[in-house]
Amino acid sequence: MTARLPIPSPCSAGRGRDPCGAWEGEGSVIPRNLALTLPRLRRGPLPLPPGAGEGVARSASSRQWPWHRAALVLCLFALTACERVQHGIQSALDPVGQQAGRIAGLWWLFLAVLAAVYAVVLVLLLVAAIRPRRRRRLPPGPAFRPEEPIERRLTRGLTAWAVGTAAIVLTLTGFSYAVDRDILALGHRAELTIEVTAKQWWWQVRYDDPVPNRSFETANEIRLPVGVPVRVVLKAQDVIHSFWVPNLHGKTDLIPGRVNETVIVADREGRYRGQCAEFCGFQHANMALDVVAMPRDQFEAWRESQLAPAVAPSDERSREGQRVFLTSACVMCHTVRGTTAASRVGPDLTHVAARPSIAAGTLPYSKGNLAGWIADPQRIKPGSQMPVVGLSADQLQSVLAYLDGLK
Amino acid sequence: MSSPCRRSASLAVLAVLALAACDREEREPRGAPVGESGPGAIAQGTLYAGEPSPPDPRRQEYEGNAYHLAQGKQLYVWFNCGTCHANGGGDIGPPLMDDSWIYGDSLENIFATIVQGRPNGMPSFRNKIPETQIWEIAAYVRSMSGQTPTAASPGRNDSLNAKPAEQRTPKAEPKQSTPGGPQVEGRQ
Amino acid sequence: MSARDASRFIRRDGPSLGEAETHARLERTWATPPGLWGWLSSVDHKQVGRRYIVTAFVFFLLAGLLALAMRMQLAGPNQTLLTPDRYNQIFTMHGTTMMFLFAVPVMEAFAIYLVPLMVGTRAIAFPRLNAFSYWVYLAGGVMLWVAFILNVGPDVGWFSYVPLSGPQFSPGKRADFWAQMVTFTEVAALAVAVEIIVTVLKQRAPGMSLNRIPLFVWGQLVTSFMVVFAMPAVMVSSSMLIMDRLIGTHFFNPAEGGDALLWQHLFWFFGHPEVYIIFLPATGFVSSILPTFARRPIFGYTALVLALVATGFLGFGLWVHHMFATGLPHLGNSFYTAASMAIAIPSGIQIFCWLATLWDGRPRFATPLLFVIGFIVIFVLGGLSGIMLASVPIDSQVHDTYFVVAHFHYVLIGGAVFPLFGAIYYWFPKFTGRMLSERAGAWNFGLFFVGFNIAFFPMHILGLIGMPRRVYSYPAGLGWDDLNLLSTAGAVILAAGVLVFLGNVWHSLKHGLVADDNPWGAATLEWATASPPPSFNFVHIPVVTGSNPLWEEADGLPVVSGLRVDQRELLLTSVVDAAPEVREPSPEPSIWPLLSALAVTILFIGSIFTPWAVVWGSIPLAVGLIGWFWPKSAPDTPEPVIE
Amino acid sequence: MNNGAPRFAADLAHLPTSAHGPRATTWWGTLGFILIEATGFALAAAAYFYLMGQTETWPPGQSPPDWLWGTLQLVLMLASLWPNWWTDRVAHADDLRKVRIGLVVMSAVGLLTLVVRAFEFGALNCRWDDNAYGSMVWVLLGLHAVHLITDVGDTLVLTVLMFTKHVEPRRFTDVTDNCVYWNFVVAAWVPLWALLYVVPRLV
Repeated sequence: MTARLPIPSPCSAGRGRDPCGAWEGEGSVIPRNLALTLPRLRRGPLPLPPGAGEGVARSASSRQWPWHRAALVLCLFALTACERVQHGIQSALDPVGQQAGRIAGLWWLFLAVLAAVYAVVLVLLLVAAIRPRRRRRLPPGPAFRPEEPIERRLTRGLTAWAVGTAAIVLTLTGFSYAVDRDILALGHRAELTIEVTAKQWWWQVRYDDPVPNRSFETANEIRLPVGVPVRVVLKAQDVIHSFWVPNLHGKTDLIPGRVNETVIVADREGRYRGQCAEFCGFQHANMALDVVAMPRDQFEAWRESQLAPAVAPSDERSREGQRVFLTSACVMCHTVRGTTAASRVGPDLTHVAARPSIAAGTLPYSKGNLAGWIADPQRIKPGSQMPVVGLSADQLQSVLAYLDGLK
Repeated sequence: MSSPCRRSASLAVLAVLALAACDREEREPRGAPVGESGPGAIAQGTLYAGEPSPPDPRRQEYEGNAYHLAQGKQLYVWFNCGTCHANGGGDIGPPLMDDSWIYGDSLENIFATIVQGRPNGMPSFRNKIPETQIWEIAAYVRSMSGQTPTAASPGRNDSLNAKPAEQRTPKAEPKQSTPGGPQVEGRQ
Repeated sequence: MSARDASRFIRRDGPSLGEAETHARLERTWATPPGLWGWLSSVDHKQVGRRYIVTAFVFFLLAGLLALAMRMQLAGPNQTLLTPDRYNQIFTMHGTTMMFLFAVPVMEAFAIYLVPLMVGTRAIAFPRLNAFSYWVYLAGGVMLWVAFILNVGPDVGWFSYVPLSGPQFSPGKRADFWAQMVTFTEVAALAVAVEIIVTVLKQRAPGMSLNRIPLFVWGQLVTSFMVVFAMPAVMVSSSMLIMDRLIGTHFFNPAEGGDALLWQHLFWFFGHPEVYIIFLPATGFVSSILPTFARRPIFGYTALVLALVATGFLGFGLWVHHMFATGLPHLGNSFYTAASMAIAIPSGIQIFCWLATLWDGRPRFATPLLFVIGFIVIFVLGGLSGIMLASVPIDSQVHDTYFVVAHFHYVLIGGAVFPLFGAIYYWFPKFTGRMLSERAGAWNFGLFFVGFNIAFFPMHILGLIGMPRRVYSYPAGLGWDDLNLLSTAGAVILAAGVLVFLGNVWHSLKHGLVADDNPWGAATLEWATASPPPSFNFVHIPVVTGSNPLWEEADGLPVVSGLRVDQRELLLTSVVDAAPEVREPSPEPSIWPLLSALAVTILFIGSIFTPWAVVWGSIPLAVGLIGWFWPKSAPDTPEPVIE
Repeated sequence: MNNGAPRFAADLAHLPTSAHGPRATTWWGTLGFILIEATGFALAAAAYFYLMGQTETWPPGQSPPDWLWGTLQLVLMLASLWPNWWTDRVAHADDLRKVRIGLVVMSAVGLLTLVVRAFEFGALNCRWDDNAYGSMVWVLLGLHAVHLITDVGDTLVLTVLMFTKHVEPRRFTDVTDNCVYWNFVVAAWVPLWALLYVVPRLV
C-alpha cells in the first residue's frame, strides 16, 4: 500500500501561527559538482512564532562582533525580555502542556515571593549602609562596645528573621510538593505510548501499538494528538541524555541500563522544539527533536502514513537514487521500510522527507540542506556518526531525488 | 652531563611525549583526506612472511589514535563483523585476536581484505563502507591481538564481559598461516 | 659573667632575654634557609600559603581566559571559532580548574596563611605535610594543564558523568588525566584539612576558648571537617572510574551489574558539600572584614557559628538535588527538596547578622567593604535562585540549562570570589607590608560588579527560554542571540576588572603605601604582629582575653614566655579552654616533602598508563616517606639548665 | 614589641615537651586520617550495598568467597589487639625494653596478616573484571590491604628506630599513635569481613 497519504498540516490558524511555513527553509543550491564549494547552508533562523520580536530573527548577521549593538541591546533588553520569555518554541515560560503549565505557575509564584524577599534584603542593606548615625564621631574600634538595648533589639530581629525565613521556605516547599504530586497524578491517564531511545546524537522514536504490525519507528520527531496525555518511555543506547521539551514538561534523563518515563500532553496545536539537556559528547549541542501537536484526526492520518512502507520511486532519477542508496554505504546504517535497507544504526529514513528537520534538528528539512548534509555531514555536525560517503555528484543528485520522495 | 645538555635532552623527551599524545588523542572525525589509497594501491601480503612493506603513514594515524580505534570498535559491532568473527575469537570466520594471519597482518592487508573480500565467505565491502571507516575497522582488528599501542587501544565496553579489553591483550607475534587452517576448521 | 654573656645560655623567651635578642634568636631558629635549596625545602606556612595563593590565582586567570573563549564562541549563533572537540575540552577545563585548582585551594591557601596567625601560634601543625600538599597540588594542576595543551585535556565535563567518561565513550587518556588530577588535588586538600583541624584544636593561644575563636577560623574549621567527609567520596569514585577505564572493572557498566547513577551519587555526595567548602571560608572573610570596617564587633557571634555548623551538616543532605532529572523515586526527592530549602535558614541568619553589624556600625567604605556589599547583593540573588532549584518541578525545567549556570556563578563568584577579592584588599598589607591602591580598588570593584551582572543575569532568562548548558553552538532564531551577546559583553567588562586588579597588585607591590602592623584597626591576632609577619609569627605567644583581642586590650596584649628560642617549639593548649598543656617541637625545613611529592607524581601519572605503576611507584614513595620521618642524626639539644 | 615591654602573664617553661594521646598533635593528626579513611571505607561499603540493590542475584553467578582465609584473618586481627594494647601501655610508660618486644611481635603479626591477605585474594572466587560484584570485592579487600601494608610498614620502621640511637620520648608517642592506627585497621576489618563473607550468604 503505497498510496500517498496527504501530509497532515499541523498549522493552526487560530492563533495566527504558521509553524509549517517557517520550516520550509529555502532550498539551497544542490551541488552540481562535489569539487565545488558546498552550498552555504542555511541553518537559521529557526522558526519563531510571530511576535517573538524582529530583533531575534535578524541574528544571522551577528556573525561579526557588532559591539556597538551591545548598547542598543541593553536598552531594548528590558522591553524585549518579557516578550521573549512568553513566546518561544523552546521556552519553559510559554507552556502549552498541563505539566509545563503547573511548573510555570509554580515558577512565577516562587519568583514573586523571592523577589519580594530580595527587595527587602536590598532595602535593609541600603539603609544599613547609608542611614545617619549618632555615634559616627566616636573613636574607632577599641573603645567601642555594642549597646545592650540595641543588641537586644537586633537579637529579636534575628529571631523574627529566622522564623520568617523558615516560614517562607516551608510554604514554598509545600507548594512545590503539591505541584509535584499534581504533575504525578496527571501522568496516570496516558493513552498513547511512545518509546524514545537516545543515541549519540539523535533520537529514535518508536510508536508502540498493541497490534505488533501497527508499531512503527521514526526519528527526531514526535507527533502528538492535542489534549491526549502521552507516555514517553525513555531509554539510552550509549551515554546519558536528557529528554526536554520545555513547552510541554520538565526534563527526564535517559540512562543506559535504566528505563525512565515521563508523560506529556500538548494543549494546543503547534510545533515545539526539544533538546538534549545532558552533556553527551561531541554533538550535544545539535541533538534536538521536533514535537508537533496536531488535532486527533490529523494525527491518526499521520500515523497511518507512517505505518506505510516507503513510497516506491516514481521517476527514473529516483529509481537510480534508490539503486545507489541500496548499493552504497547508506544501506549499512539506515532502514527504508519496503526495501532491503534494514540496518538500525542510523535513523529510519522511510518517511524522511516528511520530517521537519534533518540531523536531529540541526537543519530544517529542505532538499538543499539534505544535499549539503549528505555531501559533507562532518562539516555541519563534526563528530557525528554519519560519515562522508564518497558519492559522485550524479549519484548524489539521484539519492537526493529518491530521498526527497520519501514523504 | 652539562645543564644545557640535560635541558635539551629533557625538552626532546617532552617533545616526543607531546607528539605521541597529540597523535593519540587527536579526534579528527572526518578521517584522513582520501589519497591514492584504495585496494589497488595496497601491497598484498604474501602467504608466507616476506618483505615487510614500508610502513604506511596511516598506521600511525589510525593505529596510534585512540579515537579511530574506538570508532573502529563501534563500527565492528554496528556492521555485524561479530556475526562471523565473534568478539575476535572466531566463529564462522577466522579468529582475529590470535597470532595467525591468512592474508597478512599489516594494516594495509587488513584494509584490502575488508575492501576486496576473501574466498570462503569474507564479503567485499567495497563502496559499502567509506574508506575512512575501513581504516578504522582495520586498525581496531589489529588492536584485538595487541598490535596497537596500549595507551591508544580501547578499554572495556559497556556490555557483557566477553573478553578482556584490547588494551589488556598481550601483543601476539603475528605469523602467516595458510588459507586452509583455522578457517576450514571453523567452517567444518 | 656579664648579663650579655649570661643571655647566651638562655634558650627560652622571657623577661631576662631582651626583645631585640629574642627577635634575633627566633629569626635564626625559624628562618627558612636562603637560596634555591632553602626555597624548595621551606615549611613556613606563610611561604607555602603565599605559593598556594599565587598558584591558585594563575589557575584562576587561565580558567578565566577559557571562559572568555567560550563567551566569544557563544556571542552569536552558529559560530565556528572553536570546534566542538576544543570547546568541550575548554568548558571541562574551565570548570575543573575553577573548582579543583582555584576555588578550593585558594580558600585553603588563606587558611594556611592566616589560621596560625589568627590563633596566635608560630607554625601550622604538620608543616612538612603542608609543604608536601602544595607540591602535590602544583603537580596535579601542571599535569592537567600540560595535558590540555597536548590535546589530552579532559572533555567530559567537570562532573565526568559515566558512561560518557567511561572506557567505551572516552577513548584515549583524557578522562584518566581528569581522574588523576582529582586524586592529586584531593590528597592536597585532605592534608591541609587535617593540618587546619589540628592547628585550630590544639595550637590556639592561651585563653582563646571555643567561644573566642575568630569566625574566619570557625569557618575554616567547619570547612576542614567537610573536606574530611566529602573528599573521600570523589577519591573513591574517581578511582573506580580509572579502574573501569584501565583494568576493566565494571562499577559503572550496567551490563555487568554496575550502574551509571552510582557515579552521580558518589560524585555529588562530594560535589554539593564542595560548594560549601568554597562558600564557608568566604563567609569567614566577610565576618572578618565587616566588623573592621563597620567598626563594631560582629553581631550574633553564636548564631553565626551555629549557622556555620548547621550548614556543614545540612550540606551533606542535599546531593540528590543534582539528580532530580534522573528518575529517582518522588518521595525521596521531596526529602531533598526540604533539605535543600532548609539550608536557606542558616544562610539567612548569616545575612541578617552581617546586615545588623553594618546597620549598627559606623561603616568606612574602603574597598574590602565594597566587595562585601557586592557579595551580599549578588550572593542573596544566587541563594534565592537556589531555592527555585531545590523545587523538584522547577528544577526539572531549569536543570542543566543556563539558569543553573547563572545560579552557581551568582553563588560562587558572588559568594566566594567577591569576598575573596575583598579579603585580598584586606590582608594584602599583612601579606606584603604594602597597601593596595584604594582608587584602583574602587574601579576594580565597579567593573567587576557591573561586568558580572551583565554577564550572568541574562543567563537566567536564557535558561528559562530553553538554552541548555554545555553547548558549543546554538541555532539562530530561538531568541538567544542578543542575550548571549550581552553576556559576552559583560564577560569582557568583568575581565577588565580583573586586569585592573592585576595592575593594582603589580603596582602596589613596589609602590604601595607602606602598611603598619594594623592598618585597618582590626581586632584579630594576625594584626598583632608585624606586616609582613616574621618567620616565627609572634615574638611571644599572646594571651587572649576576649573575642576581639586587639580592641579589648588596647594597650598591648598580655603574653606568655618560656618557649624555646633555639629550637622550633610550639605551644599546645587544650581543645575547649585553650589552657597551655605542652611545648611541642615543630619540624625543621626539609627537602623530603618535595621528593615525596615527586614520587607521588610519578606514581599517579604512571598509573594513568599502567596499573603496575602503583606497585613500582610505591618504592620511591616509601623511600621518600621514610626519609621524611627519619629523625635527625643529632639528638635534640637537652633542655637548658640556666635560666 | 612595638608598644614597649611585653606584659608577661605566665611562664610556661615548666610544661612538658612531649605528651601522649589527645594532648599531642600527632594523635589528632592520626585521628584525622582515620576519619578520612573510615569515610572512604563507609562510602565503598555503601557502593557495595547500592550495587547489591541493583542486581537480583548476589553474588551474580559466583559462589561467595571461601570462609577459611578471611575468617583466619579476622581471628588473627582480633587476637593481635591484645599485644597491640600491651605495646600501647608500655609505650605510655616509656619502657624501651618492653616496647621493643611489643613492636617485634606486632611486626611479626603484621607480616602474617599480609601473607593471609594474599591467600584471601585467591579465595574470593572471582576476578575484578568479571562483573561489578567482582570489582567491588576486590576494591574493598584491596583498600583494606593498602591500610595493612601502610601500617605494617610503619610498624617495621618504628621497630628499627627503636633499636637505634634515635630513641627519645617522642618516639614513644609515635608508638602509641601506631597502636591507635592498628586498632582502626582491625576495627575496619570486622564490618568488611561481614560484608565480604557473610552478606553474600545472607541474600
